Amino acid sequence: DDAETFKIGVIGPMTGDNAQYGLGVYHAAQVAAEEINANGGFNGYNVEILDAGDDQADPEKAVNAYNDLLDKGMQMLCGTVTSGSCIAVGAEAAESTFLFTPSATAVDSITAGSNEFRMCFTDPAQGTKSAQYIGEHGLATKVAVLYDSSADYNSGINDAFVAAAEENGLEVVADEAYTADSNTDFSVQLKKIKDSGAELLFLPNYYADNALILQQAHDAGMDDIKKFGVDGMDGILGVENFDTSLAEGVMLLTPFSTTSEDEKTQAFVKAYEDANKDEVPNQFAADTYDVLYAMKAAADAAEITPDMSNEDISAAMSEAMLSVELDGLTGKAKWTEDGECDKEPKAFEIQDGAYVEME
Amino acid sequence: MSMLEVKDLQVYYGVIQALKGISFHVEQGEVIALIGANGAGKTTTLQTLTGIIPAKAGSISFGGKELTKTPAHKIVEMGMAHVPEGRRVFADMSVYENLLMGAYTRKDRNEIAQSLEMVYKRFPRLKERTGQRAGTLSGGEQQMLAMGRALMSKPKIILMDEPSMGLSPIFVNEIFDIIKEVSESGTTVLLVEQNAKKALSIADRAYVLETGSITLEGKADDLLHDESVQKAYLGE
Amino acid sequence: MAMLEVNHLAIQFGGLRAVDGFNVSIEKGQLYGLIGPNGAGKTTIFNLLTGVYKPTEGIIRLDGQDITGKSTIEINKAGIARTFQNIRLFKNMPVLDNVKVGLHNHHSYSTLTGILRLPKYYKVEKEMNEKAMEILKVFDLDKEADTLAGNLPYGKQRKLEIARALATNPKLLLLDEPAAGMNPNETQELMDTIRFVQKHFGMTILLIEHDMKLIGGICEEVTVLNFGQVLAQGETLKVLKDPAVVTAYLGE
Amino acid sequence: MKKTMNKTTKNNFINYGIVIAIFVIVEILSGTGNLSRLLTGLLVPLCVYTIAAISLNLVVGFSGELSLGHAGFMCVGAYSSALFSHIASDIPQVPRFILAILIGAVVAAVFGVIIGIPVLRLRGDYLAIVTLAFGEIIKNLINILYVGFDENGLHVATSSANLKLAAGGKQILKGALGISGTGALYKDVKHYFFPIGIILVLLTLFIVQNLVNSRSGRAIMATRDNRIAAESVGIDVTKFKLLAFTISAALAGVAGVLYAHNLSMLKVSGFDYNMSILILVYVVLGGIGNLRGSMIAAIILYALPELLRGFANYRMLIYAIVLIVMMLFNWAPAARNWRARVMEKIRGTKNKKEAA
Amino acid sequence: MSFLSYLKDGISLGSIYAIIALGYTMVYGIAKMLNFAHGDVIMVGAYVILTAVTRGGMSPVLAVALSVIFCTVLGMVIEKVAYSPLRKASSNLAVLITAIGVSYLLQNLALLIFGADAKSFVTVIDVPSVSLFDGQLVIKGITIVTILSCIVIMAGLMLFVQKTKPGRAMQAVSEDRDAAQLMGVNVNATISMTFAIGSGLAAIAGLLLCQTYPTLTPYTGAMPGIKAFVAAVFGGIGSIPGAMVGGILLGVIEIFGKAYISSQVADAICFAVLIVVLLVKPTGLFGKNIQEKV
Ligand SMILES: Nc1ncnc2c1ncn2[C@@H]1O[C@H](COP(=O)(O)OP(=O)(O)OP(=O)(O)O)[C@@H](O)[C@H]1O
Ligand SMILES: Nc1ncnc2c1ncn2[C@@H]1O[C@H](COP(=O)(O)OP(=O)(O)OP(=O)(O)O)[C@@H](O)[C@H]1O
Ligand SMILES: [Mg+2]
Ligand SMILES: [Mg+2]
Repeated sequence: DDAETFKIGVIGPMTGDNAQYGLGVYHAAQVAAEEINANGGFNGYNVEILDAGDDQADPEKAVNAYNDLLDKGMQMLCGTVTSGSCIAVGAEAAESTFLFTPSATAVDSITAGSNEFRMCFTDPAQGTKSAQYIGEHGLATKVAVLYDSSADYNSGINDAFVAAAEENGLEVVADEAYTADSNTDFSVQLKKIKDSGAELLFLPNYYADNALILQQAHDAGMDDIKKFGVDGMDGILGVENFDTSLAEGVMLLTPFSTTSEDEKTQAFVKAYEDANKDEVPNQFAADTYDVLYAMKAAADAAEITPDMSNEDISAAMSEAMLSVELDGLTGKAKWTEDGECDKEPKAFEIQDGAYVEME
Repeated sequence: MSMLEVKDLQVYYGVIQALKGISFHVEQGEVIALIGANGAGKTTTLQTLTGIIPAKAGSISFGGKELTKTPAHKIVEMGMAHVPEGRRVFADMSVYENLLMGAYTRKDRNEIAQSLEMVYKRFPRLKERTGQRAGTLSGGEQQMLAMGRALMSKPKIILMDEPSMGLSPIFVNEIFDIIKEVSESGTTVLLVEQNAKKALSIADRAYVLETGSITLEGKADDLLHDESVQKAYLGE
Repeated sequence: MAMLEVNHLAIQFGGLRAVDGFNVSIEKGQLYGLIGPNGAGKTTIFNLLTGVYKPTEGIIRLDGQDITGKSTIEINKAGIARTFQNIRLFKNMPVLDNVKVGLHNHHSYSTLTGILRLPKYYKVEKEMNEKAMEILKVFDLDKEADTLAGNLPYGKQRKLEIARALATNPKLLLLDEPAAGMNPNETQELMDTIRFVQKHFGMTILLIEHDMKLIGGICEEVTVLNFGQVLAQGETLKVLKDPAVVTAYLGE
Repeated sequence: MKKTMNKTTKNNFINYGIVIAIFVIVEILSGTGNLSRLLTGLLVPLCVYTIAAISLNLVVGFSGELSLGHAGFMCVGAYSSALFSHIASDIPQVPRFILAILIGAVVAAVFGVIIGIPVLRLRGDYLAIVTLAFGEIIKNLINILYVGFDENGLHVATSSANLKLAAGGKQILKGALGISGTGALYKDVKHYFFPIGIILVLLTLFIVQNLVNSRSGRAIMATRDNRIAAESVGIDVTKFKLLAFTISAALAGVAGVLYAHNLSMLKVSGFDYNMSILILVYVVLGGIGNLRGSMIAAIILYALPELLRGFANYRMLIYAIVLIVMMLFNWAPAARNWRARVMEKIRGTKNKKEAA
Repeated sequence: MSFLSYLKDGISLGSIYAIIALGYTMVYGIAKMLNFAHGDVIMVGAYVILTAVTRGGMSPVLAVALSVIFCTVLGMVIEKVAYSPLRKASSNLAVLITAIGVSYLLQNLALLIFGADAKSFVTVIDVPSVSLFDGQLVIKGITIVTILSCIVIMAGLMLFVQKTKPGRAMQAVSEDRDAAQLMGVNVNATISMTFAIGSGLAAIAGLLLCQTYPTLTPYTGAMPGIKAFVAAVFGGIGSIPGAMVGGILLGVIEIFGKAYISSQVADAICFAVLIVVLLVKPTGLFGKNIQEKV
């Protein structure tokens, strides 16, 4: 019944090049919602995940999806998945509909209103933190980057990483790019990187591209160069038929790993796999799961009810968010006034086909 | 039984009726002339016979077989060749290749070679230009090629759409001689011509087509001397 | 001074000398015939005269002006218009508009005037319509003004080509086999029309034709071409009796 | 003859009428609260794509050249105007927006000329591939462009690090991250984007229809139908192809301006060959050279996937099937004949009734 | 040495474009249509192999054969249902748009069936690498296989088109369908056969593409399809050797652009070279520059 349930929308790429990320979010939202409903819902009311709002990672379609979801009674938004879309939708949702993105990393994604929150790290934060980590742990001094310059996520992290390199004692000896239109052949970039004498290769890309890069780096005889990824690297072990030995020794800063011993994680991974034909959840899914629980915490605290208007829900939730403390799959998190999530990334290294947490 | 028997043939272009139920027949070995003014439907008639345009109603029987339901390429195999209006040579192929295409439905290499010799003998200009791209031939040369190409299939009946168009006077005479020769060698001819006088003088019988209907038919000789025909089509 | 003066015109296609040392001189207001066997090079001469091909050798003068090697557009502006052996109409445009395209360079207003529909637009368009209809009437095409050119029967398409060429207000009109595909009656009509155009517009006309009735009927002089070279030249009736012309071209 | 004049003029006015009628209906629906959020949100994009489709039709339908780079011109118009809006943020909103439109149109037109001069020498599919290439080049180059400004003026660089903005400087264009917040610069104007869009559609129709029915338009169509014949009557083929190409580019630029200002996020990756193809689909489905068809097809095909959102995962599949079926229905000779016959019948029975 | 190494990389990438372009140009040359769905048939072919090997446990050879058959039939069905009704449409853009519809259809079907997640491709062809100059230049086995396949296919297609009767029928159909019909050519069958061959080649291209770059999503074929289209035009569309040369050159230019100019603008460089070449030679490298007879 309409008055008895909260309706939550998910917006992200469900078709098109980036569909795997959007679908990860959508499926995780469903898994989380089911669990939450079994455990008292939001402030005692069930939540319902509306049909996925497909935006094909295009801001224009994202706004359309947003409007459509509002027509379908959406009261809160879990999304959008990608940054560009989130900026566009964020402008529409500002001070009207509560927006909580699991994965839009660009800084501007949630700056339009005080009712917009984020679960993941920002691009600059990831880039800067990666540089810090590499510098502090003395992993390398000569570093190279290979990133997708046509995508906001990748180039945003790259920009921040390069900017923070020097103060962390790193020298960027090669800053190589590729684009979505030529993302199969990396031989030239890898050769240049190899010739540059880099000791570490920073890969701020999503795992689908990284899987190919790792393969070609191996073919090019670059096994001795360390590889370092960010949260987008997570999921690489779940790529069907992927030869995980290629990822051996790859390090990544990410808040989540499917192989973590943690009970909550294991339960989530199992629930997700059961619901989705054994597909392994990626970090988008984990962030989404946490988003739903953070929303639950805020909803419980704000004591919102489904008959409230979007504006009222939004205002109450936004205020309650500031006091939420979540111990989620992706770590312990708190939120600042500007909607940013305050949590620590964990560093993992892939050993024997599994994530091992590092110092 | 007639070699070719057309009954009540109707053809449309969209909603425009181009043939309004025409009937005619062609006997084995005859030369039949089909004459009529611009836009009367002569080309349409020939194109419907060889299956380029579908018939809306009516029947075409050729050697006892119904053509309106036969796919176009089968019709050629059955022994009907067509020299189309506007020549339609394969512009990018050489003269030689064009002629070979004419023999597409035939298998025996020796016989094909013989036919080629025969065509070259009838059209020495083609032999001279055997390697030239057909698209660069002059208008008249292309007309010869179109005719030669149709003969290469060794047809039982050959449909010719204005074969004398664009030919020099000396060659017009020659082409009618060739048509006579073709006919004498046993091939039936259905001839569409603006040069009605010449056409009627070599034809056995003729039909006059006017805006999609046959208005007159008879022995070619009679038509040649028919006053209305003379006035309308012979310019006398 | 002659309207058209051609000296030593030649063109080579690979090994073939399609036109070789062609000379002709046509007076203003003359109706001149160009005949010759198939592949003799008649159409090629038209292509050379109109700048479609660039001559390998030779000079072309129109009304005293040297137009050798100029582009088709410039040559049309200088005063030569033509029709094509294989008809080239603007098939998807109405008959009237085909003629109005011919009027393009003589009744002019700017693109902006057209878009903004300034008064000049209406004035010039009205002139163009009147002029175009006048020309169409000459060819008895005025009733078909709204028909798409591509839907006309063959014979009328040929006439429309002439009308369009005439609309460019040329000094010299080139007609490539205007009577092809017409029956004797239609040809007779066409002859009258051509003669009318010559008289009424004071037009100089050079035409290619294989129909000797037409050539003999309306051309004052002819040139016979054979293998790219001039075989005979002069008064029509005389030339047509020339034994060389009879054996090479006319027959019997 | 009088009749033809009246017929085209009547047709043109029907087109204006349709646009105005749509506007009025939409206003009534939204005024009475009968317009869903989704549809409301679609209004401005629909104007954008209608303008794009009409302008592309000028090239594809009337000039007869296949262009696969139309999105490139929209992109140029969008970025140039968005940059302007950010830089000139102290000009009052209304004149600023008018200027933005003009700038988008002019910059796109300049690109149209630059690209058109070499490209229009090519024919057919070669021209198509080169326009596609230009669209992709524009996309690739803007993707690495960083623009910002501070008290020292405008800074342009190919990486964020090289931009070297002084403290307090504002970064406007951030490479792949694009330009955000353009819409927010027009708080007062934003609500009127739909009526503005409608006015721009009318303007586009006005320009294209009047052009097509003028001396230059006839020259453009003549070069399409037969290049050699057009030259033979003294038409400068290159000039008129370029004219059509440039006007089309300028109008695409206008569409881009509207696009850029309506969304709060401008990303170059949206302006790829897929978008160009999408617009081409509108033009072809609506009937090549048929402006009304372009408008209607743009509206139907743009709205279709959005309205199919209820089908969740199957919507793009359904969209694909509908597209194929509509193409067959609209273009297959068999289907056309069938439709003509049905129309004839309907008319026939009507006439009979009237007679009776 | 790095020049040689880049050249090798370029040829390796280019040979993939070439093998796709061969199928593209074949269909274009005969059916006179840009088959925008060609890239997606490649994707389908790759999924068939992957599924047959991983799910069906088939041997690689059998899987490839299955994929070729599947794509051949698919190509013929697409042609019959979506393209042939438009054969006599008044504009050839109509069928282009339908092809785009088919492309969307195949992509979204694959998305529904196989999911969006990228899958790593299995090794089907295992040929050892060749090492030159004391191991300074290593040429991968799959590259050699691809180039050899390219050459074989190119030669085979040329022989087929020029020397066989169906080949001549194809040429005739490509020039003038009605006239070809008057010669007794079965136009429908000929075009259908063209699509069969083109799509069969797409299956092989899918195999080689996914062997060289072992990742597969429903959109894997789209971009290589476009690039191959560019390559085919580059070489002179409709020309079989042109497709091969155009493909390899495109690969080499792309790699050299990345290597010697900038990897950020490699796409722009690639397209810019294409434009320059076409401006100098408006019908592509091998395209016949036929002047229309007036
Ligand atoms: N493709 C077409 N679409 C519409 N109408 C057509 C088409 N082809 C021919 N017509 C019309 O059909 C009628 C008959 O045309 P057809 O070509 O058969 O005439 P014809 O007797 O061969 O004339 P001609 O002597 O000029 O060659 C004409 O009115 C013509 O305008
Ligand atoms: N572009 C070209 N390339 C090669 N040869 C050509 C070209 N154009 C014409 N020719 C050749 O030049 C010769 C003259 O051709 P042209 O078209 O001028 O003949 P024509 O006198 O008009 O003949 P017809 O009366 O048959 O039309 C022909 O042999 C033709 O094959
Ligand atoms: Mg005819
Ligand atoms: Mg000629």
